[in-house]
Amino acid sequence: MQFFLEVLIGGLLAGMLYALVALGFVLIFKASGVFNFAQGAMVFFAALTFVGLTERLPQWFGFSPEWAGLFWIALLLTAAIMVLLAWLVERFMLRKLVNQPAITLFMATIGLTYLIEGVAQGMWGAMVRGLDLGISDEPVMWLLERHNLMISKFDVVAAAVAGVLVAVLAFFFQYTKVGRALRAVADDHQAALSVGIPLQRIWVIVWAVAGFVAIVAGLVWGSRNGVQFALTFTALKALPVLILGGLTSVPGAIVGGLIIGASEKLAEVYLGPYVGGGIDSWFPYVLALVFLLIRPEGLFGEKHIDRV
Amino acid sequence: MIYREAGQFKASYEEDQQIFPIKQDRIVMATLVVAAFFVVPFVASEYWLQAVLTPVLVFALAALGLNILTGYAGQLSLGTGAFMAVGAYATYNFLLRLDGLPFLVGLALGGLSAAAVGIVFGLPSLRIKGFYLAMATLAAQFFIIWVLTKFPWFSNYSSSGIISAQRIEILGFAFDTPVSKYLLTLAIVSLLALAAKNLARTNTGRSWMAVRDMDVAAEVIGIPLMKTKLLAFAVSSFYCGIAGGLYAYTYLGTVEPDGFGLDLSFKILFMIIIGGMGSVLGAFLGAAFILLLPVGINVLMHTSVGALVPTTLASNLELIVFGVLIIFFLIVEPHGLTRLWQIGKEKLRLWPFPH
Amino acid sequence: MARVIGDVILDLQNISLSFGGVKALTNISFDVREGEIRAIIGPNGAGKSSMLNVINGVYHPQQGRIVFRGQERRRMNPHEAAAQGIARTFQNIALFKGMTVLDNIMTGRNLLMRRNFLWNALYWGPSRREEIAHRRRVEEIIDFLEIQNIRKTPVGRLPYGLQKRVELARALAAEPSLLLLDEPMAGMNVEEKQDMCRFILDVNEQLGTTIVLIEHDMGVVMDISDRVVVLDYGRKIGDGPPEEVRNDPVVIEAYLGGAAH
Amino acid sequence: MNAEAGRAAVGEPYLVVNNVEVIYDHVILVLKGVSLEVPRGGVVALLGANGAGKSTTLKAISNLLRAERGEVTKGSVSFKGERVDALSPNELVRRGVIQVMEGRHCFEHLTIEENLLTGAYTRKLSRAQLAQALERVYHYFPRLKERRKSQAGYTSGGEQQMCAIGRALMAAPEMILLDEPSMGLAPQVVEEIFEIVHELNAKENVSFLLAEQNTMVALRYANFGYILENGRVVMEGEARELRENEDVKEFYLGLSSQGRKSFREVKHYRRRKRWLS
Amino acid sequence: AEQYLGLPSYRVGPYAAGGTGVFGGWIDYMKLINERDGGVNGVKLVWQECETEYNNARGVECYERLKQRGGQRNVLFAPVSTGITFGVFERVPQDKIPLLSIGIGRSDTADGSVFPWVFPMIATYWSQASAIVGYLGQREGGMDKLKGKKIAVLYLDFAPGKEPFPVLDRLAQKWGFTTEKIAVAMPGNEQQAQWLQIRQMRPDYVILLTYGVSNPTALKTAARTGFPADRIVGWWWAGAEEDVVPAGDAAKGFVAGAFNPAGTDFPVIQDIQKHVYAKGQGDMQDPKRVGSTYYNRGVGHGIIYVEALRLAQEKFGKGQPVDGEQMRWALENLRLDEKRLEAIGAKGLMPELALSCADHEGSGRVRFQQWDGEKWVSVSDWIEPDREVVRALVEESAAAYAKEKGITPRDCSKEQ
Ligand SMILES: Nc1ncnc2c1ncn2[C@@H]1O[C@H](COP(=O)(O)OP(=O)(O)OP(=O)(O)O)[C@@H](O)[C@H]1O
Ligand SMILES: Nc1ncnc2c1ncn2[C@@H]1O[C@H](COP(=O)(O)OP(=O)(O)OP(=O)(O)O)[C@@H](O)[C@H]1O
Ligand SMILES: [Mg+2]
Ligand SMILES: [Mg+2]
Repeated sequence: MQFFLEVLIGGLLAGMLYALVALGFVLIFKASGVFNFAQGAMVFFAALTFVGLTERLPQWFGFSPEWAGLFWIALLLTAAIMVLLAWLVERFMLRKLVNQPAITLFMATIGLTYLIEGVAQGMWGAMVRGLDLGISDEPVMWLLERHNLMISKFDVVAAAVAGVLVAVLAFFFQYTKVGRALRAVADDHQAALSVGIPLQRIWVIVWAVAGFVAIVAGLVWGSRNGVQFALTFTALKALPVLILGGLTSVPGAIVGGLIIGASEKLAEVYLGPYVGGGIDSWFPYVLALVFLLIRPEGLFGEKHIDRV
Repeated sequence: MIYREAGQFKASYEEDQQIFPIKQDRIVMATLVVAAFFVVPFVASEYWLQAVLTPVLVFALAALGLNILTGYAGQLSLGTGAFMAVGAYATYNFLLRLDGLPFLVGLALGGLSAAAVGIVFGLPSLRIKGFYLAMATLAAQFFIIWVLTKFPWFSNYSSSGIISAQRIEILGFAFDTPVSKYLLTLAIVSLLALAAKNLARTNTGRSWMAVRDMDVAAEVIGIPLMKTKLLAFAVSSFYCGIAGGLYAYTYLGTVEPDGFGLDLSFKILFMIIIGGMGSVLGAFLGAAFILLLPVGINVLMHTSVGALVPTTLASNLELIVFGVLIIFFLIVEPHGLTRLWQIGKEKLRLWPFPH
Repeated sequence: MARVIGDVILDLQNISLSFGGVKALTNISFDVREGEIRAIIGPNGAGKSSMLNVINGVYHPQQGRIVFRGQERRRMNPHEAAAQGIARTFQNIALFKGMTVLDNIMTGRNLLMRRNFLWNALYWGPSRREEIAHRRRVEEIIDFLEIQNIRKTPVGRLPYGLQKRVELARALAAEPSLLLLDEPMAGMNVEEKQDMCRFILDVNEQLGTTIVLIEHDMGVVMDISDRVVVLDYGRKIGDGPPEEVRNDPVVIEAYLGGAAH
Repeated sequence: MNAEAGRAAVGEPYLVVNNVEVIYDHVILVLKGVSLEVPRGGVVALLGANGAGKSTTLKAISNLLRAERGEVTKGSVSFKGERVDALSPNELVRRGVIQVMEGRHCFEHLTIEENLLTGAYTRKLSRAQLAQALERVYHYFPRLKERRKSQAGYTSGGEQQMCAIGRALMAAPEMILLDEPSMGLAPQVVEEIFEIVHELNAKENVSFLLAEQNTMVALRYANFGYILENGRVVMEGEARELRENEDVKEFYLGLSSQGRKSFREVKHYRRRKRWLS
Repeated sequence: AEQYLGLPSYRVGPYAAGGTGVFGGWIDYMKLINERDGGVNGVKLVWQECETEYNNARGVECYERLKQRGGQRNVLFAPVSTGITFGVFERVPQDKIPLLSIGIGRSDTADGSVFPWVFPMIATYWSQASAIVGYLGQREGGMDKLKGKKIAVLYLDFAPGKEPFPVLDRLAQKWGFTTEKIAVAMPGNEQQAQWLQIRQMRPDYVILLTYGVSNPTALKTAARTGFPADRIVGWWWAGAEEDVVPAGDAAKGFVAGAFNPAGTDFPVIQDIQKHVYAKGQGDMQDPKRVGSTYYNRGVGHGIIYVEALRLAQEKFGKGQPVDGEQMRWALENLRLDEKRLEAIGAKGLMPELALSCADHEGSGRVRFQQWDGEKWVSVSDWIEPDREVVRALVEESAAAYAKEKGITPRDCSKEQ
């Protein structure tokens, strides 16, 4: 029972981390109907830029790498770079692809993925780096002692951050003017233009917000597994979360994350041994598929409107 | 003035229903085919045959398969790699386990196995649409690769899941030189491309496209959705399966399940988007583009540009240039190279008088 | 040619349909006779389109019976309905955007084509013959509707009015016995409406096709329909020959306003 | 209806379209040099058969063409004396020009009310003002009020049309480009819409450019009209004159010398006569 | 004269850290030879790179492209990727290009009588697995102490990850320990479930057969679930700085195999610093990585390549470029003893090598090093694999392959 709980809670917490990445996808999809394949690359780019800056800034400006302000300066600069990226993406890609079929935009974001990956590694090198956020990655002591439960402190903190982010964004989408405009854009680019929604500014905003989410995800995942190319793979973990929760739902990302995280771990532990293990490569997808059969637009996704 | 259709009248619907109703197109196509069969084998180097032309053909076939499903029938799929894997491994096992089975029969059986698997994974498409369906096909992608890795029976108990293709022999003739493998591939791919074109221009293809464009309306005019979608999955997977077989037998020789991973599926998806969705020609153009572009950039980077910048940077520049070119082409023409080609022709038709 | 109005071929009895809280149709009954042009009119959101959707099975009513050619059913699949000879056009054009006009119309003949995909892959013998025979029929429709010059144009590029005409062509290609038209003349000018009326009348007179027509242009409705049903807020408020309906105060109040004359 | 007043203000350029040429997809030439003018406070009708290029003209003005891979290759558009052809559509809306697109284009996943609210995107309104603006639209279209909480995708065709028009009104524009406003609307509502046009025009001096197939009504409310054929303006004039023109009468109004013909009686559909081509 | 070599490198993508390190080291060594010695007996070394992205199909294209450059033919193909090795190993005999797969590829290709053109040098996956068990035996104070021990094997679920299994199974039988294999799905960036299972299992040791990101993830997750790092022993694809640095403190005490240790103390590395980097011609984007595990592995590749060239020139004509067949002969007859290694300045950088017709591995020795939080510290001498078990397996498997493909093995006794 204690083992089961451990797996379950560990899974739920990991699920929150998946949700963090999924969130980036949701934002952009909801706001422009673009399935942003580059989200994984953005996570990688953000994390790499951040660590790259913490390495170089002291060298460039000759202050101690121990200085506490370094973290914040690097974070700020990274955020600025993500805004710049968003601006560039809008200026040179999205703007020219207004009103194109979803699949074309999807493909363009794949091109973008290559671009970002090349730029990231070209700028900062292929070296794998560690990242220490100063949150210890150890079991929470009293849980271990009292209940013999191993729950990582780091995961708890990260999950809390993800939760807050989601709450804020969900509110933003549902209740603000810009949020409404974003949803309008996702429905019909041309009509959005016609009522005077400044598509271009809106896109910069969402991509920038998605960039911030990527920074958070990048820092969390980077300090878990190291800052390296494999961060782009976190996107693979986010996909089933995304479809299970619904492509357009911010809270869906969280619920999807929790379900996928927990059931993936439980399946690996209780089912894996019978079939040779390693099933977490496909289990989340199959699970999501089963959910989709019942609800074709995910748990909280917007229903596809199909009227004649 | 070269590209004019004026003066070409069609006396019957039969003529109008030809694959290439315009004479110039027919001539170009015929020249291409003849050249591919009778000129290329004599002039192309081994490198071109083995490392460029054969894979382009194989990938074009896979892209054609995906194009049937995604381009024509509108069902977005990311499981192409897995269906190719089914084709490759099934062909291998049929040839291995049924003694004396002719190669082509083995290949066809491989394709049929892929078709069967395709139908199973196509079932969800009756309910699930768009990107959601794409994600669902990812389940197929990961599951199939996992099965092939996990159960050693499929790779005849080789220690790591790799299989190495048997020698190809058809009617006593061994296909073991690059030229013969190229010709074999070319023959199979041409036939299947012709069949695809035929499907596309007849009732079958129209039903697919109708379902793609608006499935409610399609149903209302009497197109059975289930049958049409599943047929698309089956035919598409068949093509991918055959492509997988050729990938293993005429191109690589040895393959492992991981080689059929998500990367491959994506690559093939790029091909049809860049080449042009819902177009047979597009599959070929896309395959050539996606395979040759990185090679071209690579050569460039490691020769001329490579002399100027550090090698690691050159490799990264390669990625950057590739990404930029993809975006560039999409902006120039979101409907792919085929459309670009058509617009070119239309301009040519008007030339030299713009309107 | 003298038109013959025959027996009831479609009988709708006590149809009720609602979506969540919205009652789109409430207890509606009417019938359609063989060979007639039956119009449905009513204010926006009255439930006219929903009525057509019920008839050909896109919507399944919660209550009521549909009797078509003597067969009774609660619900139908759109596909079954098509197989029984019901074809239709849509209010929001539902053409296949990626296909040419010709291909769009050819899809209408899907139910009449027999060759399977293996034959088609060969495009040889029976498949080729079939394809060409059907092409011939479709060309007749194209001639009839005067859309020869846009045959090979992708429908997405056509102006609205022509798209409506192509949609009619596609429905006609199925050689239906019952044709449902949802605002076929929206977005046309008078001249084009005249053409469209002519087409509809010809189909009706020469092929004997029964037509159910939704239209907001009272001129058209009054001139060409045999009987008119009036819906309002999902209820039937009138039913009868055009002149009768036109002078019905309830109808004038709910729908026609000043435009009755 | 004071057509004369509309004409009188011509001295001051308001919306001027000058010799505009439009090409779609790099090859399809659709507008072959269209020029027209809308005076301040004018109601101008744009008439023409299917495919004549009415919608294209409107989209060329509102800069929505680019989203359809169309391009203005020649000519200019200016509004209040300033060139506006390079402006983004939202900038144009800010300056007071808004288009109601053909085919409704509601945001289907948004509710009717949310759709209307997006129309006010460019305006900085307080909560109360916003509510007031909404109320005005609901006053014009009571049907919308009933359906305010429904997702637009699930409303009927006519309701969507009202929503699209209402949405544009929310922007409080100075100039509205209306593309087939009457399409799919019940006769009563059509009358109402044109009454709204008239009212806005008279009370708030809003100008209109109407592409409308319902020529009868359009010419009744407009003060000036252009007739477009095959991408060219083939005729222009005071609405009154156009109404009296024999050709217009026959082809656009369906009136012959004997008055209105029954649709049943028009037999010859092969008698298209054109001014040009 | 020039000696051309085709280099199928991977400098982008998930394994770029490894690719830039290995190929950087290799290229730097060749630059060193050119700069310091003026080439090999006056023959300048030239090379052409081709980016494989660690992708099989692209690797095969590179193979074909690199085969020839102008009139020069490639003499050695070393993709440093198991997948690409699989992709080309049936092509090399026809093209007469030796395939070098140091520490990767198919283990049974060590049987040179069946695979004359393939050289899985220094140590195959099988030798390595055996060495790991040997190391554990040493730690326990004797192989017989392994009896009754429980060992968890955490492997990345891809082809190489499973390659060591047959050897582990046989050794388990031989020494009486038990293994429990636990798969991690690619790419292995989430391993909570696996480590909770391990915690539940309470094994004595964990053998880590993971690669890339799954290494730091494993170590981190181990720490998080309270499994001590010093009882985790990794293979050499878990033994680079890149594998432990991201794990931070969690990696302290972790032991991993190596056929080439890290460090800048070796004279050859210092020569590279002096002759190449001092002149600003180094290949590494980040010169700090010179002397890292991957880098030294690349230098090792370079040494083997250059030494084989020397040997070939000695036999077939000094001062001339060699061809693939000559290269093959040289590789097969390569001997690198302590003395020679010392002369090169690479003593301790790699084990002694002695290849033969039958043995294309030439060594099989592996040593173990421990991460102290800053650097790798050697904790064992070179450990010999269990020849009895490994060699038997190699011959069995090679024979099966020969039978399937209808190959008649060379008779090595005649070639001596
Ligand atoms: N996106 C497009 N791509 C290519 N051609 C187009 C496109 N949109 C319109 N056209 C062409 O431009 C011409 C004018 O179309 P437009 O929609 O402006 O006509 P319209 O006068 O508004 O007609 P309707 O009354 O039917 O709405 C038509 O011939 C049409 O085929
Ligand atoms: N699928 C649906 N879901 C929810 N409500 C619906 C649906 N279909 C129709 N309705 C509602 O039912 C009512 C009737 O709609 P319908 O489309 O039948 O109207 P209509 O008579 O065709 O109107 P119009 O003349 O404007 O086209 C409308 O209020 C509409 O919002
Ligand atoms: Mg309707
Ligand atoms: Mg129009």
